[in-house]
Amino acid sequence: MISIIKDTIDQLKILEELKDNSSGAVVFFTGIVRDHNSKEKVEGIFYEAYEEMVDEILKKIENEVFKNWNIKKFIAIHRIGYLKVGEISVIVGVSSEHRKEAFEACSYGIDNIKKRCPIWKKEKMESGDSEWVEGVMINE
Amino acid sequence: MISIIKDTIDQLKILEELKDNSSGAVVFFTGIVRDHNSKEKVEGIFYEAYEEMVDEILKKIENEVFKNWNIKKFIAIHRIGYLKVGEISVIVGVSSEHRKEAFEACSYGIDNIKKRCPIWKKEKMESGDSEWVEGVMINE
Amino acid sequence: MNNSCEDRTLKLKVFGILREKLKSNTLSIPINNNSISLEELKNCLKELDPHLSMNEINFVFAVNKVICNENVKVSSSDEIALIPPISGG
Amino acid sequence: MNNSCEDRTLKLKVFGILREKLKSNTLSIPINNNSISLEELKNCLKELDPHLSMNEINFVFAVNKVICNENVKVSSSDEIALIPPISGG
Repeated sequence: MISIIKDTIDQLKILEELKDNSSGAVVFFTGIVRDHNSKEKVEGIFYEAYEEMVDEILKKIENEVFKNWNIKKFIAIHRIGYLKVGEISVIVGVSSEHRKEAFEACSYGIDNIKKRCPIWKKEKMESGDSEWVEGVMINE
Repeated sequence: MISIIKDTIDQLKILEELKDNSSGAVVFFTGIVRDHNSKEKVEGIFYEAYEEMVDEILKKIENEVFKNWNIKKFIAIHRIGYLKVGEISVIVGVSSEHRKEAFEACSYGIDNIKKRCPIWKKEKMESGDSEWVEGVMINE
Repeated sequence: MNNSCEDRTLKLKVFGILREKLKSNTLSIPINNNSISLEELKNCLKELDPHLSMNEINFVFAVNKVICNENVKVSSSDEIALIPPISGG
Repeated sequence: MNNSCEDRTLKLKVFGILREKLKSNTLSIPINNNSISLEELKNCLKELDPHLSMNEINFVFAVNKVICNENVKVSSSDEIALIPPISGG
């Protein structure tokens, strides 16, 4: 299951969907809006995506993950829109028979979302300023 | 937060406790009773622990994790008693500013619980047989 | 090159800081051939500057949702997007 | 050594497959000195076999919740446990 969504990410529902009686391990990553960046206090982040392209790339990442690791389920969800501090922006969850695969696939998933998905963020500071986060050139 | 418990592990409560507005990443591992081992179908697992010693070792692991990684919160909980297929036997959760630390600390946590905590399990098979799982010599 | 920016029209999707500077999420670039290379397209965009701030902000092209190098040729039937540095997660 | 297993008593905690074979979670071992080494204790346990199955099942000692090698000496005030191979998680 992969997608871009606009609503709150329901962690428990995702944990439920990751469940699989043949799996002994679930690894679950959540990215959360932090209350600060390297310089200032942050109030929230606005996320914007090239949604159709993100869908394509998430599909590719999903295929790679199933090809490279013996896992049972893979979920990757990125939220867009305005998120306040403490809200979840991205989730990657993996279930597998053994934990090594789940850790590796989960870590690969989030690394590649960050490197390859056309998503941008603009931080809203407590000072009232807002600024696009200096990103990295897409590496797809 | 570290402990041995006898009741169902409440994932959502733990995710809530891992939340920290200065953290941008949460990594969460759950170990789940699988429906099979290498030979047979499994119905459930009975877990037994030398509880006081597990407490001591979990404390050590917690200290090591905070010493070795810049993380905000660390939770490790192991359940004991009889668990059916699909139930969670162990949870390790970490929150940190950046994801690398959270992945590493979480993985270290579960690896060390498995290597160092005096916990034993006996599988109950669908066939009616039950057997102590061949373990590894404790490496504390 | 100067008069290559006429006639047919490429519709470009723009995102993030570029979208904000352009105050629009699309950009229409007229061309006078059936197709032009992304390199030529980039030059067209630069000519439209300073309005576009294209010289300040780094970006690459995605054509039909795939990142392409600037030798690739595009026509009005392609889905073209300008991808500034990304920062998801 | 044969008559070293008398008098004072060490109480051992046992777990897992050992607990099951012994049908008890503690084991009392009388000793006739104030303290004995874990190596000596192991020999006492072996003498109590076959009842204990100590020769079949691998284990190490934890003394006061710390795994110890067999040179360590223990007395009745120590918390001693037999730790068969572990399988948590």
